[in-house]
Amino acid sequence: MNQPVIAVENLRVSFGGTTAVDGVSFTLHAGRALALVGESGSGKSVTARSLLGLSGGRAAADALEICGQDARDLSDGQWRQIRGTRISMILQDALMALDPLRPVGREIGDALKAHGSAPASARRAQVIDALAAVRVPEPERRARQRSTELSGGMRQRALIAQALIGDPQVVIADEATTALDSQLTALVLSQLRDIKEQGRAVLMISHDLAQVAQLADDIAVMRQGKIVEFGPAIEVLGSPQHEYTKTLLQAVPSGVPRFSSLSPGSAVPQCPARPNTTSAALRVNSLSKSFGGHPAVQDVSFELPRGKTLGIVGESGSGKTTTARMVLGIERPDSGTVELLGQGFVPQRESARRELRRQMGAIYQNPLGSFDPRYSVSQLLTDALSQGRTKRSSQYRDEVARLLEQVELDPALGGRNPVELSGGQRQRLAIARALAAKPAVLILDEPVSALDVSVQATVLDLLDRIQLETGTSYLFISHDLSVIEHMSDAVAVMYQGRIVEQGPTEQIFGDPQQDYTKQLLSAMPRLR
Amino acid sequence: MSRTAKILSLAFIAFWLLTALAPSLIAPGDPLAINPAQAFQKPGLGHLFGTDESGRDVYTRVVHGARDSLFIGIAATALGMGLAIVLGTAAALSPRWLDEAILRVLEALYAVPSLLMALLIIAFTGPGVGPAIVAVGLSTAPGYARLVRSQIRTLRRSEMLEAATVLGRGPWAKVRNHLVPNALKPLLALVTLGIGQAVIWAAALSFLGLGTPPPAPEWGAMLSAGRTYLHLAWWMSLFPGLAIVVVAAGATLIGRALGGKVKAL
Amino acid sequence: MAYLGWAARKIGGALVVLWLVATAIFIGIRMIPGDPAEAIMGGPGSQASAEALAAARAEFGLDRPIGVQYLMYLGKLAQLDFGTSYSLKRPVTEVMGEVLPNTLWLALVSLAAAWLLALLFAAASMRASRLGSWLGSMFEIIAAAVPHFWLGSVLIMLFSSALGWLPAVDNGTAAGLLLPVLTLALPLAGFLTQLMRDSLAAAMGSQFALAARARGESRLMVFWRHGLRHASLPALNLTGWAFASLLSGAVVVEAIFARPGLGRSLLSAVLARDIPMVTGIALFSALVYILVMAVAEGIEKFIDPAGAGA
Amino acid sequence: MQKNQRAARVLSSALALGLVSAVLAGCSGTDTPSTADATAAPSAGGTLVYASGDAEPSCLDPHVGGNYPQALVSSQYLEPLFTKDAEGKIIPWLAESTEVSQDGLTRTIKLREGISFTDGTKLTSEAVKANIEHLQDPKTASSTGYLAVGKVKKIELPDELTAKLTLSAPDNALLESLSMPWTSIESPKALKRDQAANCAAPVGTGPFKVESWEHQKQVNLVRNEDYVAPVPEAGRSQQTAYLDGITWRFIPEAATRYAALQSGEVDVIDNAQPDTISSAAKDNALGHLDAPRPGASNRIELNSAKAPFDNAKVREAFIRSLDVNAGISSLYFDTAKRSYSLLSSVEPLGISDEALFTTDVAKANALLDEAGWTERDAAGYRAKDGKRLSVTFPVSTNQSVPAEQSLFQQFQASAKAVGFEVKIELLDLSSWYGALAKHEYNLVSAPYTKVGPSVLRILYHSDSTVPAPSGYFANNAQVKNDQLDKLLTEAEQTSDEAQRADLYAQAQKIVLEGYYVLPLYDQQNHFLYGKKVQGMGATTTVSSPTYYDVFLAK
Repeated sequence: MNQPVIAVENLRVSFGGTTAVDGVSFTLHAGRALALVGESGSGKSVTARSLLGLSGGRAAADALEICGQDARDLSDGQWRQIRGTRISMILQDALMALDPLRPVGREIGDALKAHGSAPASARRAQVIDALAAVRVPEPERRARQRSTELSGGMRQRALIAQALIGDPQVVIADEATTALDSQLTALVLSQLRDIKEQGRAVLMISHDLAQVAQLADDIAVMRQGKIVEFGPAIEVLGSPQHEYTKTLLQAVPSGVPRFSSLSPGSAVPQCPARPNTTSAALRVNSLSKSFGGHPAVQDVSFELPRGKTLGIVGESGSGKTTTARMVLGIERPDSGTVELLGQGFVPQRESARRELRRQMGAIYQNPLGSFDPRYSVSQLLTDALSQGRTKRSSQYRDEVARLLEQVELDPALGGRNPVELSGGQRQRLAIARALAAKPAVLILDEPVSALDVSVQATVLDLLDRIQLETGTSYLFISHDLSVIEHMSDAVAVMYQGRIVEQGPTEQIFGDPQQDYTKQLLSAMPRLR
Repeated sequence: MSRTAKILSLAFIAFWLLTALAPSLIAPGDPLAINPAQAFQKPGLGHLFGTDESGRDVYTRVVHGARDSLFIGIAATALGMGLAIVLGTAAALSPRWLDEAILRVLEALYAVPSLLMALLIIAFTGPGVGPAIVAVGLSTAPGYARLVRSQIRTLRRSEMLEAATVLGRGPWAKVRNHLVPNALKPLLALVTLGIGQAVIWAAALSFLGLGTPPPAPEWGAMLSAGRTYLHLAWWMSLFPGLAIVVVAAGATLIGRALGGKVKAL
Repeated sequence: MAYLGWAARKIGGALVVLWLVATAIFIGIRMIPGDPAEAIMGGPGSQASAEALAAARAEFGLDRPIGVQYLMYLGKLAQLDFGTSYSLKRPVTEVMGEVLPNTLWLALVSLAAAWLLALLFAAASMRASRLGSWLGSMFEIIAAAVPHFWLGSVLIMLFSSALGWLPAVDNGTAAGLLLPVLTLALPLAGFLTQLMRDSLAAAMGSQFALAARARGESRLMVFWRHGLRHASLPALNLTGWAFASLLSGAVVVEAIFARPGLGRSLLSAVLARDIPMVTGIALFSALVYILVMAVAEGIEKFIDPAGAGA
Repeated sequence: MQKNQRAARVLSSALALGLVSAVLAGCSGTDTPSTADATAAPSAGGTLVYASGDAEPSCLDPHVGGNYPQALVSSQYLEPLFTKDAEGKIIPWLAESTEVSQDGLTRTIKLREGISFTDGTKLTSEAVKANIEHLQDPKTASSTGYLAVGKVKKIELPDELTAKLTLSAPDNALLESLSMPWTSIESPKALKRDQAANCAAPVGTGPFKVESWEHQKQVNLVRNEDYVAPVPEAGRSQQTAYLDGITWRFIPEAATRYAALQSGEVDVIDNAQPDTISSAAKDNALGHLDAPRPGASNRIELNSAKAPFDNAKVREAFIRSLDVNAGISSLYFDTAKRSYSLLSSVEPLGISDEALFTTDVAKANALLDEAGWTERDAAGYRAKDGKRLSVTFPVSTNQSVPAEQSLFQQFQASAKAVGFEVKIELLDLSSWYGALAKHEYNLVSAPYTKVGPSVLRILYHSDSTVPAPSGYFANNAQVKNDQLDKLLTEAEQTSDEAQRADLYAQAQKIVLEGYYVLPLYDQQNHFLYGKKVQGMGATTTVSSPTYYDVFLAK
């Protein structure tokens, strides 16, 4: 085999006294893609940044070769020679990774500026070529715009163009697909595949094995700063050796039947006795809403049977969230009605439906914003249990403990402020709060989108268990097809404010009728 | 706010409160007692901070001056904040046209710089403590009011209140449990920042001879008297100046510890 | 087109603000106890002659109903007729024409100096050790807490009297400007540093800064291209406030350093109860404030058209 | 209405030039009091920078209004008809000679020949008429000059150089009045311009002329190349001024002014503060000119028209309760000499009586007991019938220097010891006049500068208790005494010098012994100047320095 473009042996990075990367070794060859997989804090990003000399901590290695050059004792000036030209990086969020105050063309051109004295006109031409190469339409115009003025897809392309303009041999994609909807994920993955096919090496960082499976030739699974499993993708995915790898694989929801556990040790009752009722918990009749003349939601109707889950899936901007907000009675629809348990809920007066509100709870993508920042965990729950009458917990101590137990949170967390909790714990707290009033319906708007796959698995298992125990109906909104597939009894596909197709999950995923649904499904990364 | 910061802040506030309310505990002398024979004494054992042109003890005067200086600062800030809460809340909750109208009024208040506003008011009323308080209060009000307004508007649209609606809370419960306490918290931080600045502006007015009249030991008035003798008796202006700096800087530190940003001034 | 609409809104808003200030002053004059004609002529101490009072009554229509008086007053202002300063015996607009450039120049130079100092401090604190950055933040807090009037006296004492390095009073040279500018700029720089440091730190620790470093840019380049822009936004946002505080400070600084200007004119006009002068200065400073705000907003819009960084 | 509105003043030193004030305007020959090396030969050239602590005048023509800052600057470009010699005797200046008729009602003034204004107009008797009419014209709004020529009823011009003034009553102070800068002679042609133009650049006969006025900053004066000294000096290398010009700056802050002098940015400062005078004395590089103003001394007047000072015992008790000397010596660093007179020490006709003003707290308490102020209230103040012994003391911040305000605060503290509550109110000039006009005062300090003892009539004649239409009255003590009125009127009309002195002495005795007034010190007028400045010392009759003889050492 030819010379590797990256060879790392026994890389160690520490911050202060804590070791973030502890003896990592791997090699990467031209034209190949290596995936570093692990959950947040496993040291994968630090490892990747060490390859650019930007770990931010103290890095040491027995060997650190980049394109044949020993990079262990490079000065900052020497590192700058390497960055952008031999090795470059695509960061997670294009909105954050491109300076919102500068035109993207300038951002892309900066890489050239840093490395040579090409005249401004030549640089501009090169920038436009680079944008065109990643298939940005109207590259001249886009180059003059700022990242905030671009659409999501355009922004991602600009970000990739920025990484490629220096013609590097190695491209690091650091969580480049995380939190993107399926269309954008597909776009980025295909771009990365192009990069690989151009003969460059790709180092992909992700917490999601399903996405990695689309691209990686080799996979390194990281945990607590160490590589626990390393090998060709087929082997790692097909016959994982390490327990942790197995856990990660199990956590991927796509193709896993309903109520099958995604996480080890979680106890979803095996063969549940589910109520087979036809009565609707929630009935939505032709909701419409437009903002400033632009229709956001048009004529949306669906029914959520008691004890069941209806999944709503669609790209960002398809009207999912507006629909959810109208159902919750926060956004007033232009027309249409919502019935909750057979009673009119929208467009009733707020005072009229206040009693009924106890029957409907809501979970958001980022629960922190929905907590009063002054309240501790137990105060939040007490407030919910007492219907807002008190936040002093003495009288409700037992019920608070019961709720915490129900969502598998340590009762010792009761005195903490939600800011101190992890993302998964916060989401459990939000669920506990919503459950306090024993609602019939939960509206879940992207409840797991901000979570690592492994944490997502535990939260999804929790939701399953609660539904089985309490018979609560879920309106489950997500852009993630695999989560929807795993969680829903029935699915509604939204596109441009309309429901283009709805039906039982097996039917939608097995035999889609509409072109849009088919297109959506084709972009879905699958493991199984 | 960390524990140490809390303790230090409380100690700082307690110290100045004690100084303002019971100055005689710290400086038992009479701040107005003159002794021409002892004029212009250098700081030393007999007179910690030296003496002024009439032989009054500068230390005693600085300590006793805390009451006037802090009172003006606090009263002006209270006035500004009170006005700001009324105007800011009204603007935030009003229909657009009224909101616009209130914003213009705030801008008009803002457009006349604070010291100019003070002088303007004094041009109509004549000098004195009252006009100084009104002037400083009025000129700080628009800054606070804008913060109150944006704070309430942000909170009104916040997920927190949405969540409360979804949980079935009534309007009164939302206002009482969430809106008011959360809107007030950053104000508290800002108030501490503001008191420091108000003390400085009030001192500036006294310095120009338009605030507290002598011989009352107000810091700005002491500085004003001291600057005449800067060449001869630096201590006459150093110590009241330091007192202002310490109070203003301390207030800023506490304000920052409470999460206040200078931004909103 | 967007800019035209923006400009039209700005001008409309500015007129409303000026009208409000003018109205407040009108009410203020009427609230002074006693004869408003006497108030206009400078209060009881002016000892204006009966003829002068009669002339003032006629000029301001004081014998007419209050509504008419108000309209006459606004009408005059609309024609930029601020009347004659009774204490200087010269038209207010003429006096303003003389003193305004001085104050504006002083304020603008001080603003620039404060910005420069703040940027330097903020940038230095990026690289400073823990102790260094603690010292830096103490310095900025203390700088912001120092009263202008004290600082000015101390600077004169130190650099003119004791050391003899710098002139105490304006002599037309750059050196003569140094002490007053320092007096105004240091406290403001303290404020601005506090503002800039946070956003500079946020920008320098951001994803786009990392991306820039990953492209091969040096720290300094990242600071220039990204840090600076982001750091200046909140400070730019506060330009109106900063400028207003500079005008306030000018009242004191102009008195201490014997510089002709708006602040000194106002102080003497107030002491002389020179109402036409006071009215003129208030309206002029409001106008200046509005203009400065508009320019700052324009720059902000240029740096950040989408309002992304604010 | 003019009393002398000085914006700020200072204290005086016992140093160097105590005597200089007697030197006459421009008419020197007298040696200039000197800094260490005053022997350098005069050399021409250079611009002197003068820094004034006074408020900038709104008009450079001292006919308009007429206050001390105007006198200071206008003495450089305007000259009066008369001045004083070293003995304090009135001598002609622009006038060549003068005589008065037997009945004292006709005053003939003959002018010197060959003097021209800087606009080329010749000095003729027409100018005297034009100037006096200018002063008397209500549109000019003259206050000081207006009073000075108040008795001139008619002016006839028998020839080109002679003016005959007809008076409404004999006025032996007329020549003194015409020696003051406020009655200086300006070009009649220039006076015909509108007031704004005349205010911006008055045209006179002085050694300098106004070149330009940068408002709020400085007045630029340049040498009058065609200057003709009315009384030529022997031994001068040139008859014009030595200086190319004077930059007349306004620097209100005392500390800044002194710093600028120390660093050499300015050459002369006025309103020098006591502490800086005292430290300048130790600094060989700086010279000091102490020029007390003529007219009234600086004193506190007790309003006898209002309780509690309508009772002479209470007035005496107040005065006896104060330790004035200790305060003056510490606050003024011995630059101001205690006065026990109604008149300035430069007025030869002033009398002093130290015994009336010695501190005697026991006597003060006894007097108050006698006057019935026997109760003491909770705050320790005396009271009568439940009313506190409280007096109001409005102080004009424009007219009182910091040291004086401190002195008043000390009075406040020592008066408290015998049971007086003194309420000091610091007011801007306008409010201060307002308070006086409304009789809202028990104590007041109102300096008055005028040449000669006739100032006594202005200050203590009962006519002066009657307010002018503007509300102003000069008799702040509200002295109403028929005998005194008679003495003052007679003193002004007699042509016998000895009788005049005797009448004024009797009048002063009545005021002093009535405890209407607490004299403090002369009206302080101190100047500090840098080492380069040579030949300082000559002043006008109102003690404002002139710079005809001054030159800058190379």
